[in-house]
Amino acid sequence: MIQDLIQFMLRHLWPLVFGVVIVAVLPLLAGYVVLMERKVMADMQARLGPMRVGPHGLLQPIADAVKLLMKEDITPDKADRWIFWLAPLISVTAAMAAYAAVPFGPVFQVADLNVGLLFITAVMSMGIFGIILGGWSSNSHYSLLGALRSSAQVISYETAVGFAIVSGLLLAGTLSMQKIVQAQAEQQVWFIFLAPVGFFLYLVGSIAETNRAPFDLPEAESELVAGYMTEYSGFRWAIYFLGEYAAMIMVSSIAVTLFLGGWMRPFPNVSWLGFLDFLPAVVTLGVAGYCFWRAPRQPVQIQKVVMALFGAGVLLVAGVLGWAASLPETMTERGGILGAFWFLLKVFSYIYGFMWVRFTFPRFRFDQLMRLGWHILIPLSIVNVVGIGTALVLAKQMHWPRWSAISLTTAVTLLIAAWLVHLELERTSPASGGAEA
Amino acid sequence: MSLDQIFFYFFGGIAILGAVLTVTRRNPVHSAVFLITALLATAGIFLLQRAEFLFAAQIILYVGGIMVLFIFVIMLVDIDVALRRVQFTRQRWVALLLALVLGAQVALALWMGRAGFRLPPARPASTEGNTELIGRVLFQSYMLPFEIASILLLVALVGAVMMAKRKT
Amino acid sequence: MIPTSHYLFLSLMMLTVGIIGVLTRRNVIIILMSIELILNAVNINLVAFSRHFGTVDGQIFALFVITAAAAEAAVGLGIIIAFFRNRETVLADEMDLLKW
Amino acid sequence: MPTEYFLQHIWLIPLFPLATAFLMLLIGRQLPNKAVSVLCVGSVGVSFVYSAGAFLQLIARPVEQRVAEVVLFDWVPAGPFQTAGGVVKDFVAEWGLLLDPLSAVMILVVTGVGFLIHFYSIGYMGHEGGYYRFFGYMNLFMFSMLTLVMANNLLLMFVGWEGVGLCSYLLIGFYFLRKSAADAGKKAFIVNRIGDAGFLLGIFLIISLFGTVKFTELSPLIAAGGATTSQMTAIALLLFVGATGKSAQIPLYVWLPDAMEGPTPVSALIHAATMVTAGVYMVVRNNAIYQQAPMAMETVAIIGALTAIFAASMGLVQNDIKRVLAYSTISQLGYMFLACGVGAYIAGIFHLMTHAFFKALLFLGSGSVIHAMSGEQDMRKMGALWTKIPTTAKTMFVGALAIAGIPPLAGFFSKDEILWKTFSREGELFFKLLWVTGAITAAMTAFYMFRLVNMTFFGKSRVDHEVEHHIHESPRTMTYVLVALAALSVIGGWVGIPAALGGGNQFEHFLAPVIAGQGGEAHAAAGVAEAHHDPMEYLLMVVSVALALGGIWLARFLYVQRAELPERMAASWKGLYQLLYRKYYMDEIYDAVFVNRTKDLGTTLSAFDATVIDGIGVDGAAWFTRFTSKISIWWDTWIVDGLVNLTAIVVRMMSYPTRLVQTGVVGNYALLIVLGLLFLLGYSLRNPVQNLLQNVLR
Repeated sequence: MIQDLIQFMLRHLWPLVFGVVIVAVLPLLAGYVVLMERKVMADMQARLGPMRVGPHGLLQPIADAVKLLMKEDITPDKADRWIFWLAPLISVTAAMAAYAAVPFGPVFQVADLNVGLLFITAVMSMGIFGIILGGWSSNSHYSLLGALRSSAQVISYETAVGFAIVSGLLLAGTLSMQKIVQAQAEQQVWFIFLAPVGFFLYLVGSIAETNRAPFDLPEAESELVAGYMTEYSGFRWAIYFLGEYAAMIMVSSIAVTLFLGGWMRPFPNVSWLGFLDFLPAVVTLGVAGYCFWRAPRQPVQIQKVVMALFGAGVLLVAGVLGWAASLPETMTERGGILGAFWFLLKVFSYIYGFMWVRFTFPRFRFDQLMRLGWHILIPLSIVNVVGIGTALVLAKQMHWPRWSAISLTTAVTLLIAAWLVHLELERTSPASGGAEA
Repeated sequence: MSLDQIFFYFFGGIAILGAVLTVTRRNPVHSAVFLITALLATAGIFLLQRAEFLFAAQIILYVGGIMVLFIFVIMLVDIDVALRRVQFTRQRWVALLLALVLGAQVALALWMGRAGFRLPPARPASTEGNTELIGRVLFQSYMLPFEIASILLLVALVGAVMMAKRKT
Repeated sequence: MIPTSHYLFLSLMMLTVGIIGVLTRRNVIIILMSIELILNAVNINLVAFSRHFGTVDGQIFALFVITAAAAEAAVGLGIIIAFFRNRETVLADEMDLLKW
Repeated sequence: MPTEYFLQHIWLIPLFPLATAFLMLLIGRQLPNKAVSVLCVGSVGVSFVYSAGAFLQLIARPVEQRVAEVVLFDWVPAGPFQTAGGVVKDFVAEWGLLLDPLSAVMILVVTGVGFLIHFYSIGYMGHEGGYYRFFGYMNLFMFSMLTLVMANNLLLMFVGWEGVGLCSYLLIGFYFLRKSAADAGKKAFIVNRIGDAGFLLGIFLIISLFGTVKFTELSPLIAAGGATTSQMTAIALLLFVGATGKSAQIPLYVWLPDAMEGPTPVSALIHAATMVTAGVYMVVRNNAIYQQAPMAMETVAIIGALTAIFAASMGLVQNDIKRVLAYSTISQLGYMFLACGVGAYIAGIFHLMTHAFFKALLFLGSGSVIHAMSGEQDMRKMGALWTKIPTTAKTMFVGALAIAGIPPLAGFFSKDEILWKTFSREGELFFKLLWVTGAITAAMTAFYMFRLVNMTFFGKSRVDHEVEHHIHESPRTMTYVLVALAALSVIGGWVGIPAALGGGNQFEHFLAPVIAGQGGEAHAAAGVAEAHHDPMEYLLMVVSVALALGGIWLARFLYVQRAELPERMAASWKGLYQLLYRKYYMDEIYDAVFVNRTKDLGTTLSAFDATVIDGIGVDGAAWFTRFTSKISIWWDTWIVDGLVNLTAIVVRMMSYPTRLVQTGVVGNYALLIVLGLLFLLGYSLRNPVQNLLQNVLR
């Protein structure tokens, strides 16, 4: 028996390693996403943001983590202890388990499931339980309301998101993440250009699904203190937080894989653009140089050191990337390392988009949010799926040129979208009866 | 004892345990959680039988859909009242007895027919993935049932809305 | 490889538990959950046989069963909500309007 | 345009007026008067054009095939039945239109004169209310009249017949606010009904005898002697009853004078030119039948002659201008029937045509006079209008000459034709007597017509003062029509100049094929007539002209030179005057004999209703119902309900123990289900279990 276990381990060594890496790195990543968010916010609000902890606040996330770990862990009286304990675990587990199927690169993937995308959506959909149970178990009205709101919102938008994903799947013709990426490579186009409406729907839907502004009703400070997390504190709260940001990275990696060409570099099979493979090395090199340039200008001695160390680390990364780029095409490490870089680049730009939206748009009212979901996004997503399918039929059976078919159906879809919006305005304009609850 | 068996007994045990707890818990939320556990374990068993698509479907539909609905309803109806009441019906002992006898009968039938299905006959692993296979069969041989099922869902949707709607 | 009979016994156990739940619990919601258990046992059976015969028909039937379960849960819970709104109870043996 | 376009499209001719009639009666109220007049007059004009075209194309054909028939659809497919003769016939009445010389002449007269009169009405009715209504009725009448004359079978003809009756009723009662008008309308309608009953009976008899109502099929059957003379006589007399009703002959003429209550164009169109001649047309159309029934023909002749002279005698003393014309119409119709009676059908139709011209002229003239006199109709309040309304006066003078039979005007030829035919009918004294009557009537006609003319236009004015001021000539639309009609009544007769006067009587030749038994030898007869002229004929002409001149002279002497004489004469011969003035007390007699008796019958019947039917029948039935219902109530309460209640009680007692099972708790039901499942499984597993137990025991 033990032998079997060992055999199994050996047979699946790399996936296990990847899994461990992901579980280990993800919190760090999330923390730095938080830092990035604060920085971006500061930039958009003409501030500097965290500067104290570490040079340019580079160590802020770690400090926060430590602080949270040391906070007191309160469990409200009258709370359903067991579920109160269970809920955050569910949410973070759901978020993390989904990473099993995400291809960070040609080889850097825990398992290339046959039903990869389905698996991801399935596991993601379990995050709701974390929210509902957490809200319910803490036995507080704020929490319960937040939980109900949030779950209602997530369920409503899951439909639209699902259909948007389907529109991408129709183009890829497979559920396996790797094959999706390869499909985009073979068709020599990112699916965002073939299904722009689908991508837009996915963007909005994913923002809503991760409960982020302008759809952050469940955590609307002004209305219910912190939504379902009101009663949570300390490490559990941190876990919730981690779960949220993990989910955020998750949805963006789905978007990247499905619409933005996954881990492939732009124009993967245009040979004369081969120099793009060296771009990662060059960029990181630049970053490292910046770090070294800034290092002496830090106010405190320790910060100088840290900055230099950071620069060194980046330099190391640059070295790895350059080495990978210099490898011959055939070797898997090359694609793996470079792919990871491109993948993370795309993911972070997508998240940057999230932040941009968050700091730009005001918050919705709950009925507005629901109406947007049910009256516009869901019908539009269905129409979009039908349109893509029609285009594919036209292209495959009728042998139309694919571009004309796609653009035709997209135009029709946009027309219908305009019509839906018009209807919605009609219905909610105070002239005609006003908005119904 | 091979790995398959380990997984089988693991998942099966969790499933049965979850089922029993589901039935016995006093608090509906707890039973819901255990039911979710049982369902997930079942999904694992599906995966064990190379039914990946069904595995995903089980999680999405059952866990992500139906159970959320259940928990919603549990939160909507005020359970504190029900909690303080007797949880089991008057007929519980006889019902338990009958159910066990029924189970024993079926078990007897299975035990006598156990020779029929030992190991499944070895088959060549189908070249195409489980999903493609299901899709092909579903949309070719089972087109009509599929449509009927969709209509059933629609009807259920409308009916549920109509019933849960406040009569204003 | 696991013999198919194991799966059958597993589903039998789950079925029995479900039946017990349906028969002995008073809370309608839990009764519905038990029904879900029963349907789940059915699914296990179907998948086991589909593997046994090497065709996917069983899995497709399992899909249909899940569909039916979804419909049943939706309608049943709708009824429960409506009933609770009128009678302030979710206990099955207090729902005896059809008596006589 | 295809050859014989008009002959193929004769069915359009009645359709134009019908269309406009519907338009008027549906949305006419909304239309402006100008549109109404354009539409209605236009439609009649169009159908006149079509008729003219059809007529020309008919003439263009050779003599023996001058028949055009258009069958639109099978109207009454009654299916096979057995005639009185025992023959099985498949009876079908088509909606078919027949155009032969006779109907060609008729539609020409109807549409032509009708068009003129419509045109006249624009001016005459211009200031009346219900303009659209008037024209709607008029067009409806045109449709019915055309259907009547163009029908290819008796049944369809009867439809037209009733249609014109309806329209005449509506139009007589046009001023329905005036009680006299309404009464006159009712009177006309009822009297016509009597006649129509006869007509209908005749049609039934024909159907039951010959099994068909198509003229083209009928005449050969009759010629073949399909029925005995007595049957023929019966048919002929019955049809003639209808004719007397429609054409105001004794004894059914009483409605026509009252019909003058209607607007003057109506009197001109319906009660002078077209409708009242429908009887004559019908008789001529069925001449085959009449030729088989000599007795009936004699009756027709006698009735015609009597009507002619009586009406003329009544006309002598009337003072209402329109009534004079009405009586003259009646007597002229009498002439026509006289002609038919002596077998001179063509002469009858000839006189019909000319009479249509000049009588329409006279009526319209009188209408113009009334218009000028602002509604005054009494001739004693007129006089010396010759200079004031010259056109009207001149045209009416021409008309009077024409009707009086002064050559070479239209009336002379037609009337002279009739008289000559009557005289020359080889037979005994009878026909000579008829001739004498006709001649006297001619003299009377001349007298009363010129009495009218003189009292109206000559002598010294007796007009009231306030009327005096605004006497004025009628508008153009009216006078033009008068002139046109005057011209017609001058030249209208020339189509039928008898051979004796060197004119080869084309009219007769044209119509000859219609008359049964003289299709071919009409030419021969004409040729003979040309061969030797009976000197008697000239003599008769001279006599009739002399009589007419005498009448004219007498009228001038009495009403212009010695204007006081008439009163004195009236005073001296009071009885006779009263007799004539009161129209031989005919209305009173009718009232006494028929009307009041009918009323008495009505009262009796109502009394019978009240006492017997209501009293015994209805109330008795009600009482019986109440009685029986009491019994059944008792039965219901005690027996029926008792049984039901008994059953209910029994069921309740029975069901008490069983309902204990129905706890209404879902769990129990589920438990029972499981129990049943358990038993089923146990049953199916019984053998293995037994084996198992045996193994265990062993």
